[in-house]
Amino acid sequence: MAKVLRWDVMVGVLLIVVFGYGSLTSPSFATAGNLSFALSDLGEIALIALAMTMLVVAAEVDLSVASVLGLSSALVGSLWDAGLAIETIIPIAVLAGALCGLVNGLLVTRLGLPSLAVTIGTLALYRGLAYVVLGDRAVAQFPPQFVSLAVDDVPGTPIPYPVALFVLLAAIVGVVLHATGFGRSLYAIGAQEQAAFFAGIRVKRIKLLLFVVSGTVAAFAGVVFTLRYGSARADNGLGIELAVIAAVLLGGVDFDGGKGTLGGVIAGVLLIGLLRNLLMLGDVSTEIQSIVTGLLLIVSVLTPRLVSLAKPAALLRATSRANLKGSP
Amino acid sequence: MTPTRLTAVTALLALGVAACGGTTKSSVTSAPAPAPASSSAAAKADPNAPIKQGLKIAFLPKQINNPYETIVDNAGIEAAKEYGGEAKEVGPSDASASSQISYINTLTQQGHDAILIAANDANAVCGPLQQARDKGIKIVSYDSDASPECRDLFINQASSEEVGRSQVKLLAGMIGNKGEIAILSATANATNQNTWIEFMKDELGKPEYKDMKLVKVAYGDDDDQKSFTQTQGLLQAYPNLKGIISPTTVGVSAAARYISGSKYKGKVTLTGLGTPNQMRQFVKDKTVEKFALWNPKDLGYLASYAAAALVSGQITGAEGETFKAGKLGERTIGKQGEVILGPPFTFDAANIDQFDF
Amino acid sequence: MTTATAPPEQVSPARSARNLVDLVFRARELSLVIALAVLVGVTAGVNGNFLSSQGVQDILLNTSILALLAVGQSMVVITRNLDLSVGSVVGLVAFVTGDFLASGGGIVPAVLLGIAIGAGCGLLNGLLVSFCRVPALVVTLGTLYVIQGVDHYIAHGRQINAVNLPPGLLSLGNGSVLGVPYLPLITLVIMLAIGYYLRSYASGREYYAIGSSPEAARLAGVPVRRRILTAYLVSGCLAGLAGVLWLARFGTVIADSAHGWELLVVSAVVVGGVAITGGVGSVYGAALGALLLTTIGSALVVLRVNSFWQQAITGALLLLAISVDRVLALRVARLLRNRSRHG
Amino acid sequence: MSDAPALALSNVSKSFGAVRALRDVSLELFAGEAHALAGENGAGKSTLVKTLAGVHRPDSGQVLLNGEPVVFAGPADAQQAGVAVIYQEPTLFPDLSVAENIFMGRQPRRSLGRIDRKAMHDATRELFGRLGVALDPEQPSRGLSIADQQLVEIAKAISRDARVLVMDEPTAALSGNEVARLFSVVEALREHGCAILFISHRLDEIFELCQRVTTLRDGEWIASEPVSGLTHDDLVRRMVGRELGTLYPKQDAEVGEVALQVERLTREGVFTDVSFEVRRGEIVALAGLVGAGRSEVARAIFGVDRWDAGAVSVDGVRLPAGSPTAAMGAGLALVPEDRRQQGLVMELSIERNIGLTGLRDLRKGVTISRKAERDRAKDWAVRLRLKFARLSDGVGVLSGGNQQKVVLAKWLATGPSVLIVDEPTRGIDVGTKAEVHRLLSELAGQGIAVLMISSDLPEVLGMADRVLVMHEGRLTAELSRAEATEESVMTAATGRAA
Repeated sequence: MAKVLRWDVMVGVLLIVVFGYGSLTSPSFATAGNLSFALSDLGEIALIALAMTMLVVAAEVDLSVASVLGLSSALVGSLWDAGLAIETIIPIAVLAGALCGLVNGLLVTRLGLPSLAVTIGTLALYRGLAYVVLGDRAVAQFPPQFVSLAVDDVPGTPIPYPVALFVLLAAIVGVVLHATGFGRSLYAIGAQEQAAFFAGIRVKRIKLLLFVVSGTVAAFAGVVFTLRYGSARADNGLGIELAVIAAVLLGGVDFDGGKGTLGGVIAGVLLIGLLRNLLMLGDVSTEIQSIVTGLLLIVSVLTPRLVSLAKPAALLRATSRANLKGSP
Repeated sequence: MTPTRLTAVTALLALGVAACGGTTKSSVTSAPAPAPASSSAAAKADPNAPIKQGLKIAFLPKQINNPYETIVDNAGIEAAKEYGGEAKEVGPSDASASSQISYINTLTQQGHDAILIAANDANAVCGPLQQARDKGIKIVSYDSDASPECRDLFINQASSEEVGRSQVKLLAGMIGNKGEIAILSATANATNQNTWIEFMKDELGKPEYKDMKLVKVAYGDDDDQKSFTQTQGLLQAYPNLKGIISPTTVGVSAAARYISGSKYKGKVTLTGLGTPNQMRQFVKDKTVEKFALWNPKDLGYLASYAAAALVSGQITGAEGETFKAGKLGERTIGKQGEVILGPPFTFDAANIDQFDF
Repeated sequence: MTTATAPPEQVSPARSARNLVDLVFRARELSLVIALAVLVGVTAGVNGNFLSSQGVQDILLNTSILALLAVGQSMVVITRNLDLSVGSVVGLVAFVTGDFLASGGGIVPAVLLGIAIGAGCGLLNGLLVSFCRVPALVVTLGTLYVIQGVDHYIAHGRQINAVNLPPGLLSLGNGSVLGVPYLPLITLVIMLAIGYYLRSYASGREYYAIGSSPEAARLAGVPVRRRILTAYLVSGCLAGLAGVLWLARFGTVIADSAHGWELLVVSAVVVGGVAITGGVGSVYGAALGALLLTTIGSALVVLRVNSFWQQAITGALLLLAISVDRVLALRVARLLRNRSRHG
Repeated sequence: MSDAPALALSNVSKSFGAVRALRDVSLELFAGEAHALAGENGAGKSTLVKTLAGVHRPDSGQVLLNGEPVVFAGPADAQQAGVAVIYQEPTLFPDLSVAENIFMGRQPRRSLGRIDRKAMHDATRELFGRLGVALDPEQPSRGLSIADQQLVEIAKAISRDARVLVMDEPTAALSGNEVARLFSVVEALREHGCAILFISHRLDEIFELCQRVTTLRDGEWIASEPVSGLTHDDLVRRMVGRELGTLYPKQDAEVGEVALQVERLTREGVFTDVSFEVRRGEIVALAGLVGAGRSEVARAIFGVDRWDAGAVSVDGVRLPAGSPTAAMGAGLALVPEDRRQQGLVMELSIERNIGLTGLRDLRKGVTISRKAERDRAKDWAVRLRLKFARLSDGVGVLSGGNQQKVVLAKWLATGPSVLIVDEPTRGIDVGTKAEVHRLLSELAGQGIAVLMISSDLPEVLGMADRVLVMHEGRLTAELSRAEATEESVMTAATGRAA
């Protein structure tokens, strides 16, 4: 595809358009307070999207992230209720997330199961475990100094701490993905797993690691989520895996793997978040927001395909790839 | 390899925090409670202040597709027209605290005079509500309360104690104070439900109910289909069940529907809180003899007026203050900023056709 | 192979290889039946009420809508695709037909309206997947959002009450003929028809061919796009019908009927032995999977197990099902390989 | 029978991206005639077959059916017109039964259009009887050996009662008996007025079965003529376009120590008890039929597959089973059989593909040094005379030969002591082929041990110092350069002697 037509660039442009439109039409949109709200609302989705980007680039997917987030939140709640110190609870919750990721990864790499099926299963399993751990209870009253870490802005800026953490992690993931050998391996695995394996890349080990990272990040996001809302519940983050995947795909990462940039994903996350914020400020109803999200998702996969289908030579490749996809 | 590092950074972060010493629940709760309700309460109430014109208020229900909430909110919006204000209803399509919070933030940004909220989670919504109050926005909770320290008023549909106790009395009267009973609730962390259930249990502790035994509290999550299957399960698991109390509009209608089509009809007594329109069919086909509810329209109406009174400075939310709520007349603020709509009303075959909501 | 020189001796290993494979795949559905029997046996042992006519009727009624959706979904999954939008189609149809009936519409037009809406949604999914070649997961996720949004937009906090619906419809949902409720009968008839079609008709076999090897199907002249489109259309129609039945069964509906059911349906299909990678499985298995999942749900309540376990068990079952399938497939492949080499 | 050919191509051209697969090719297939299509790997035979089958549509030129121009919109159209095709790689549905594979879309029907399974199984048995195959019609095709799969494909094509039967290397995996039976069936079909297009690398078969032969070279039509007037050498000259000698510039190199030692290597059901060694400076060829287990041995040595028993050492160091990373570390390199799936990441650029084997070496601190990556690619591109526009171009735009050079560059850049090449010249043009051969010869001269797997018999004979032959998973012969002839290799490969 020609450079000008790169989808991630288009998403970036779209983001600027939305931002510009918002600033002009809604007086409360481009205020520090509102943007700070909008950003921290995106916090967990953005964090998980970082790990998800690496997975999807490597042609895998993790649908269980929201459930891991819920499980982590439930663990935080029940352990806190049981009188453990929050400093002990957080590492336990994060470790549990890593374990969840490990289970996903082992099922995918050892048994060679499709990650889609595996993580649909663990999506139900982990959410179920979250309910088993905490039931329908809601645990609150977390220590204020920790809650403020999840809520307050970095002193002197309108940037909430979780957002600052995201920026830091995004920088790390950006370097990993785009400038290291590990990142190169991910693209090679995603585009042509066999060729990557034949080139001596430890495909299984890398995939396993990615799932562990995904689980860990999701659990960490669960801790942030719990503290930010000051409420630990088993149903926390229900369904946000869809928002994460929508953002990643909207950002131009190909669901078949091997393509996409982190910049695109960040633009995708922001676009979804700001658009939602703008629609809410404009009193556009929830129903329309849902329709807009769905359409964005469809358009984000449809447009690149249509562009490539317009070229006959690429058609052939797309066809054979589409057919290869999903073979066991 | 850097993702390993990423994991390490995360772990370090967590461990680093761990090194600072333990913060446990007991150390937090034993510490002095956070500052009580904010400064606005210190302001002086002026009962004679006129209601301000052009007030902007917003209703934030648990979720927008809950018909009960829609009735309440629409009545509130109507009420706002009466006193020359402008009201709207916004909200999430799922009953989760986190999506409600996005809306609180948005409403804060839009600069409303008051936000009326039916909280999905009393604690989770607290932080954002505080931030709204810091900007001078009045917070009125209705239907389901938020933590008292982060709202100005709570419009309670009925005294929780009265709801709880009256439900037990209603059922006991129909089953002759005898037999196994169960409760079909909404979600287990719905504040209002749990308060009622506590009072029900307390009431059942009285000697006259010694032959009644509460065997199970089931949760239908305010999901029609789940409530339906939970009812099935209850009746199978407890074959000697004599009565069910379902203090939620979704639960009671689902349970009634199951019982009306099953062999349990006429054997198991069902009561609870439901709207006449939902229950009319089951009262007529004798599945349900009696059930109770307040008028949801009055609830929205009262909440709307209370918000207007707060914003106009007629009241501050302190106990004992009074305000005029249009056609509902004068109301007094009770303990912890609660305003009670009134006792629940009992519907039966004789009176149900007089109501349409 | 030296087949030509000694045909008689060659037959037996080939036969036994087939028997082995047969056994494994039969065992798959058999194991579901056994699991179901054990579950029902234990539960009924603890509480006899579980097997009372009312108890059995309840389970059948509860299963029928899920099984109907699973039958449609398995057609899509057999072609190596996925339809996540079924849950929101049920929601949309249940509300719209409810609205239609409440405002005086007839039952037959309402059923047709429901199926037509479902068909429209299926057509949209099918066109996007088969002609635009976009990944099924993403597209149907997108249409899930869109259809749900449309549903909520139409409903907007309203509720359809049983009292406003024609009694004929409600008796369809709860009535029975000779003690067997209508709903499971409808599902059974549709399941048998689709199962028979997939097994006994040339075009039915092509769905399996596409899922087994899309490239080979194309070379064999199978109309791949048309079949995939049809699979989505059938799934959509059945989701539409399920929406009407939902209305008939529950009477009272708001916008979010069957919210989140897409994963339950996929679980039922996969637990029922339809390979998520396509080409393998039957609609009977899928319906059995739905029956098993529903029965587990009911049994947990009756056994007085904390119902929070239900979701975890569903997930664990799904993982177990795909893992066992995979391990068996690897074993069988290895055995066949050895036989063909040393045969 | 009319005079018009049953099926014909007239001035057909077809390109894929930058690669021109067919240029102005014409071909006429007459009823009752077996027509051979000869040409080297990459000459365009498979593209021609797919054009006849309706898979590809020609960019220019026409397909003629009974003299009338037709446009096949897809394979279904071609089948409708009576064209049956056996593709080079079997295209079966692994989950469906053998009988269903054969009759997909044309199952015998009962009343109401239902499939008559019994009739279908009987018909399958009857077909297998004609072919002398003993397979169970109800067995799923998953797990069939390559030969059995090929037999099912043949049964499928024959069952169509086609007017035109196209067979793209149907005999590559078959034993002598099976080939003989196939030929008698084909002969019968031909006598019934079927037109047959036959492709094989075994020239003997062409002379045995066919009446006319069309030769392609580099996608261009060279000649169509009766077989009777031709000799082997004539045909080879037409295919290759020059004297054979220059294609195989093998020079003698000094043979040194053992670099690769394979001892009693076994992978259950795939190959058994394979032992051999390759010395520095030596080119050892591993020959045999498709499916004999050659590539599988290479894959196991390199660690892509696990082995169940035996040992592999490189320069005296034993390798762990199943670790390509360890194999690379020990100095092994594998240029795999399937370039598009295994050799290259088609969506990545030339430089990234070449850099893929050296992600550790190219590090500067934590990140990859783009300069080092580019230098490595540039260096090898020049050394291998790669033809490219920019190193940042995707490898997809290169021709097959140049793609193969990228694969070679990627592996040579790791400085291997043992180089395994699997079908190194499959599907590349003659010029590049000679270059690859020269390169292999040079590498051996530099003391690298080369293990070459090839189905191209002249290549095996022209390049190898020693030839190992496999049959059904076992080594059946080890032949010195002097002993190796087309005859001796084929004998060992088909197990006729064994």
